Amino acid sequence: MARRAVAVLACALAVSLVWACASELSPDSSSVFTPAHRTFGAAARHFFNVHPAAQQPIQFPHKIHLAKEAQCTDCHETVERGPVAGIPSVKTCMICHSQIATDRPLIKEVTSYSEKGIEIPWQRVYGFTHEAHVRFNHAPHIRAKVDCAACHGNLATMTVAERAVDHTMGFCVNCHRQNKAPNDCLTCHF
Amino acid sequence: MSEGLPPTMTEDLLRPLLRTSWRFYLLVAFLGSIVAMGLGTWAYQMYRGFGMTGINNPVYWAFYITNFVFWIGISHAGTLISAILRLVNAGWRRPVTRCAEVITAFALMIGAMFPIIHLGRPWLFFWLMPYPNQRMIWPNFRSPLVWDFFAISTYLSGSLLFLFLPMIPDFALIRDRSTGLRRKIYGLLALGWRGTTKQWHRLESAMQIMAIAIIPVAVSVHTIVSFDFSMAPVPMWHSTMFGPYFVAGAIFSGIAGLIIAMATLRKFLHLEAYLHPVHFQNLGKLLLMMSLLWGYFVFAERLTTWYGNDVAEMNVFYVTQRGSFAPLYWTMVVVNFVIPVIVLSLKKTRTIAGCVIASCGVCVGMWLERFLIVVPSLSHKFLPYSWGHYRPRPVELLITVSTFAAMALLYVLFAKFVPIIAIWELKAGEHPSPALSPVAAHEHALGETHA
Amino acid sequence: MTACHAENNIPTVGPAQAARGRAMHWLRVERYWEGEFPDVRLKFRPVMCQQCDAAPCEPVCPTYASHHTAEGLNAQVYNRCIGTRYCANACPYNVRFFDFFNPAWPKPLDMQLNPDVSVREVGVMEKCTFCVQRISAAQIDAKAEKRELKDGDVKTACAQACPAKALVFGDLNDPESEVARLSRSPRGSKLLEDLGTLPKVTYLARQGDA
Amino acid sequence: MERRDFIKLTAVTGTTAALTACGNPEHQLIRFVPDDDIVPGIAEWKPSVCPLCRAGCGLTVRVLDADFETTRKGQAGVVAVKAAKKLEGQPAHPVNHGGLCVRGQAAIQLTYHPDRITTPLKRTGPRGSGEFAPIAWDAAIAELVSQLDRLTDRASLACIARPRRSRRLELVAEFLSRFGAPAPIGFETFDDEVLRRANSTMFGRDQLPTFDLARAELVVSFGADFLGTWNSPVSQNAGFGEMRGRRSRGKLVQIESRMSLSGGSADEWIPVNPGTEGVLALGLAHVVSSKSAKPAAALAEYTPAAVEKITGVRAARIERLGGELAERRPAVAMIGGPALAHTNGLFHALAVNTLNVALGAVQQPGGLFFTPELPSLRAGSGALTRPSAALKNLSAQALVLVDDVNPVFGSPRAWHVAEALAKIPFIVSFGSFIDDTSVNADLLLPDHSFLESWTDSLPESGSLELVANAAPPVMRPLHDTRSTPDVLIEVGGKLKTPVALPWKTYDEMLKASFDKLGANAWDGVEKQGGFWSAAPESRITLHESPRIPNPESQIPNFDGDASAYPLHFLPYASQAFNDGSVAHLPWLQELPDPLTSAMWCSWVEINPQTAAAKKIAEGDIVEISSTQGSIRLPAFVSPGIAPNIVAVPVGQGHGVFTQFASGRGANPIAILAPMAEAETGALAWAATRVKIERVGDANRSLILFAGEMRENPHENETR
Repeated sequence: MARRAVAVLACALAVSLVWACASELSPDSSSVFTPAHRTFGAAARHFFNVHPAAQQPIQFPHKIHLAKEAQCTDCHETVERGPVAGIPSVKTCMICHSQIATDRPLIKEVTSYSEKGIEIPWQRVYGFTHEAHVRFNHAPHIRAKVDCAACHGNLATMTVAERAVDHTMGFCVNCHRQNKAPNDCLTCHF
Repeated sequence: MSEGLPPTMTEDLLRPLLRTSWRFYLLVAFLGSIVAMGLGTWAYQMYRGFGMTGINNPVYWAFYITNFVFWIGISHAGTLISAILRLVNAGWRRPVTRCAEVITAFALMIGAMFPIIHLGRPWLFFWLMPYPNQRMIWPNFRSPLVWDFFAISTYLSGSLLFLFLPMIPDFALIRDRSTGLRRKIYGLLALGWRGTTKQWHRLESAMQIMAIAIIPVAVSVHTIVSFDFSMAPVPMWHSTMFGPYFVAGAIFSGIAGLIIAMATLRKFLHLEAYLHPVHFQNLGKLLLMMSLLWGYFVFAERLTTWYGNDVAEMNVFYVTQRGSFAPLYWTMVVVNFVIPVIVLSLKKTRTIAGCVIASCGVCVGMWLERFLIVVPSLSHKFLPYSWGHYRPRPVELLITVSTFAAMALLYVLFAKFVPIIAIWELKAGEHPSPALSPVAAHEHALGETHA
Repeated sequence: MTACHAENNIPTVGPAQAARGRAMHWLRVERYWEGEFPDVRLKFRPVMCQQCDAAPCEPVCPTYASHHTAEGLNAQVYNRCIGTRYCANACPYNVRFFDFFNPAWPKPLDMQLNPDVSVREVGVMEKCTFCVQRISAAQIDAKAEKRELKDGDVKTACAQACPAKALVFGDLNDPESEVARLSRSPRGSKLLEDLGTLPKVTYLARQGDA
Repeated sequence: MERRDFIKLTAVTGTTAALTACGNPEHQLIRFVPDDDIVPGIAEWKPSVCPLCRAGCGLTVRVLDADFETTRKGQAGVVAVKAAKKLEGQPAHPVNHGGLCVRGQAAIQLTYHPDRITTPLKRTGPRGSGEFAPIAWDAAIAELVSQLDRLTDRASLACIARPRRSRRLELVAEFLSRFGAPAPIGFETFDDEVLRRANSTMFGRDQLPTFDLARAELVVSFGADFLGTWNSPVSQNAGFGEMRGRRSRGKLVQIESRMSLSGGSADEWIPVNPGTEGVLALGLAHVVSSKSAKPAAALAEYTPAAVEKITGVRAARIERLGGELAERRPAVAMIGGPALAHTNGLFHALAVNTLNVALGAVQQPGGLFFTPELPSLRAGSGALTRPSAALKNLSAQALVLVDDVNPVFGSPRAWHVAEALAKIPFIVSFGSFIDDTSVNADLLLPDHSFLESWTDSLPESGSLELVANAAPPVMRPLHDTRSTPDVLIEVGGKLKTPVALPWKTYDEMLKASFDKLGANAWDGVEKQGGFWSAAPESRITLHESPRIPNPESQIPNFDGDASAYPLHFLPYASQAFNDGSVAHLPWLQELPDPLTSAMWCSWVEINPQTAAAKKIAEGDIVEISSTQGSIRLPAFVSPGIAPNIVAVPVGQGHGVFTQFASGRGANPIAILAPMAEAETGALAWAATRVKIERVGDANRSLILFAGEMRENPHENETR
């Protein structure tokens, strides 16, 4: 009698398995878990708002550059014109560092990257996932005289950029409220 | 009540709790595997994408919503019926009430799963709940789906309470009869019930209040479920009679479910001595009445539609009446109306078997009814260019099947751990007048002798 | 219609899914025959989201994913959508589409994707947005140039592509705009007007048919 | 595949994966330093030219940064490139005035197609097996050079190309002539050679006409789907739009036996017996002239009664329509498509021209014009070898160059092009895709896409101004491809006895020829993708009005006798694919056909009566047999087609043509009989008779967007 129990159980499972295999693969199911997340894990972490701290290949010293009167916009060139500030290309680094401080070990690394014709694999510190469906445009914020530090923290005190401000929707919404900026969903989500 | 109770009553009713046969394990294993399969299927559907279902444009709701409405409907068996019976103090209710209330609790739990299963992004279902958040975004209180959320959660908590209250004395009884861990657990559940007169009064009044309170809730729940449809400008959905129509349908299917459950229990737990043919006959009469009521509603709906002759509605009307949905439609009419009315109105067919047959028919029929409300309308909306069709896919079928297994499983487990018939109520019923204190005293004494 | 696909990152679902009735076309051209051979006549009717003022899709959405903006647009907020698909049922025009799977663009087709428009993922609803990305871009530019948005600044992808200029897009709130003028035309009619959805799209009948 | 499995695994193991798997897709691959300075997120607009059809619409292309997965020095990585994002019509362009048709919109997928040939290929397996191995460009070119050198008879080199009026084709022609080979074979399924001949005989213009629809009051179209695919659709749509927008709304009368898109938009649709359009035209001319001061004696025989007998159009209707033509001016007539594809096509064309003359529509506002020609740019590409003859004795050739054409798909099986190719020692293809023709090639030298290379074309119609299109590349080549003209120049230089072309590169040639046009011409090329100006309009002189034959003599011949093959067979250019050359673009595959709403498939249109007689319901599988063979297709029952005709859209039915088009539907061209237009020898693709048989139940091979639509649901019910 117990055998029957086992048999029944097996059948039930077999049915489900067979069917699961038989059911055709959808032609368009993509090879990433979602457009935003490569894996279920990534999705889960995003769901619980866990951001792994970025490990930068080179300890880029923001504070030194800023101390030397460099402006954010010198390297993040397009911030005033376009939606993205842009992680600077190694080309940008070489504009100065082909002459300046060429003997320092870190700069040597940079040079070697540019010689190899490979970008420095900077890790993104800020930014939204696809699934957030956020369309953020830097330029209007710069025009509205929003200080870079307001959203990115005071880089003058950091070497590599850290996630000083958590870019949650609440953060954006509050600022928009205070400054009477449009607060409709469509302002950012489309 | 005419029938006397056997002296071995308490033992009979506690037997399933104390003794366990291999059959029990076999049954649980079987049902459990099906439920597991259902859950697995759901996980698969979530992982592969909602496209694994047969849902398409424009038929965006189908099997899952049908099941949702169906199970919520079934849930109207218990609480509502037992509440009414309690209020009118129908003596014959005593053995029936608990197995009825249990149905409510479980059917609701299962039914409430479906709105989540049918979500495109189920992991975000909690956005239906109003919870404070930094974004200051709340659910849209204008949406019937949000009303659903509140209605169902209220009804669920209400009926759980309503189920639990009358179990307390029985828990106490088991506590007093058992030892060890079991004694501890039931002790906890019994909430320190000592059976004092005060406690009996409290219990009775609490149940009176609940019984009165739960009825409007029950009615509102299915009305709101019907609003999911009638609030949308969809041909044959946008109707004022959907509220009562759905409530009637719910009670209808509920009673059917109850009859089936009782018959099964009677058979497998050998409760012939407690669930007498008269119970089935009475419920059978109720079922007959509801069947007639349902028939009346369908007639009214169909006639008004046909008479009104609105272009869009007529397309749906005909596609169910003579078109591709006609077979389902006429099956529904037969099993929901023709068979029950014939079987239940004749005294000699209104037997236990007769009632069960009719009830099975009604369960099928009511499921079809919901399906025929959801799909034909969606597939024949206003612009013929975008008409569609629908065929279920394996995931939907498997999940649907597994919910029936889930219902059975939960019921089996419940019957295993709680006396499915309220022992103290039966005893109370023994007395010519259900006056409280003597019963209480008696009950109390009984409690003590075994303590 | 292809212009719309190109502008709005609308995925192609492939034959298998298309056969299941899951093809996505935010803009479709409905075709109705009139009469029998030889005296047949065709009627074409482009149908996209009508951006109703009393949109049935809006109240039914439990999460405000479908909501009305101050400008009167009928917004679909993808990230807020949990996929009840209630809006699609409520919509009498059947212009809302559901992502049944994650879209896939075999490389390098993905390079064509418009960065100004979200790529929707599985389980959300999508529909014609009146090319809101173009609208907001134009607004930002106008603001940068310290001027008001003027008629003709914004063209939806469909209106821009249509060779016969059969589609006109503009701001109805501006009584001077061409759309406003045309929408007042006696030839104008709304689709399923009697449902009281107050659609913003006006259909002009053929000259003489009006 | 492995990656997908891995992902499945991680997904199943759930949260454990959360700790292990690296989440951020954009850091999976190394980044290369981009070649050009990218300004992320800021769009540029660059001019280009739509390559898809003769119309030659001007484009502006939206260019933005995008990530491209590539390998450098054997290392896989991503690099940011400037990528075309969207094609829009060039607002200033005299042909399309900012509009762009659905095919033009989809053209961008030619560049990003996943199945593009990314590097030169050499055949490894047997012919047609599709087994190729990558090969370096130098080796590939060396191979081609040696093959050319090996040719004993230099005339045995043939080149099949699209008959496009362009400097590019001119360069090819130049190469061939200097090599000593015959002029390129201009192959296109729907070439309107017949109409060109008619125009050159009557008006001395060897080109397609341009219609001033915007100002026309009454337009009569004989089978020309001028809003869908024929001639210059976008410009004609623009004109039509204006004509309809006017307060005095112009009228369109469409005369055809299967309702086309244009027929759908017509005010009056007149079905006519196939191959009798010319007779009807002369009948109308008769009515018109009879209303005029001095009726034309030549037309005396074309009385409405006589015409009714032949065309099947009621005499009263002819009277009425003729009357309208006489009164409502400006009125113009056009002819195209199936009307010309009969054995007596030239007669029809001449007849319609005669009608236009009778209407006084030639070079009048609201009438018929010709786009001013640029002789300086047009030498050579006129002198093409006619395909019909040339392709039939192709097997004589020793080496064939195929320049992005697909004659195996586009010509009747009866021409035996495939067999001919099989016999040819060496075949070189320059196309970007492996299709039914290039799969037979020994060497594949992939061209750039039109967005990656210089491109030019000379619209022969669609504009009242003088137009010459040319545009620089919009973006860098994605793959290891080379511009075909440049390859030819290089090959020419490397030959044992060099073929020295006067230019070093293709763009140099373009510059040279555009500089001839005027000082500012070249700026035009760089700014707006071409040069156009209101040229001094050359007066059209009526060369000779053709001899009017008597109506009875003008009955066309059809292949297959009426008893065995009762139905006329009409393959038509489909809205999505035109002649099938763009069937591999997913957007177009999923485009619902405007009349049937069909996607990803092909079908056969049948009149309800005919269908009922054969017990055929929508979706049923129907076998269509001609004397040349048979194809099987799902039926689409449509009231818009005459009972004695079945129509099948051209475009599907490719054997090999990327993952999207291979083995989908059936190709109607294949079963055409090798009928030719008597005078010009052009393929008479509407002169085949067929029979149909129901061979199977609906099997979901007919995919409709409006799948469940019913025209009048429950018509037998109340209401």
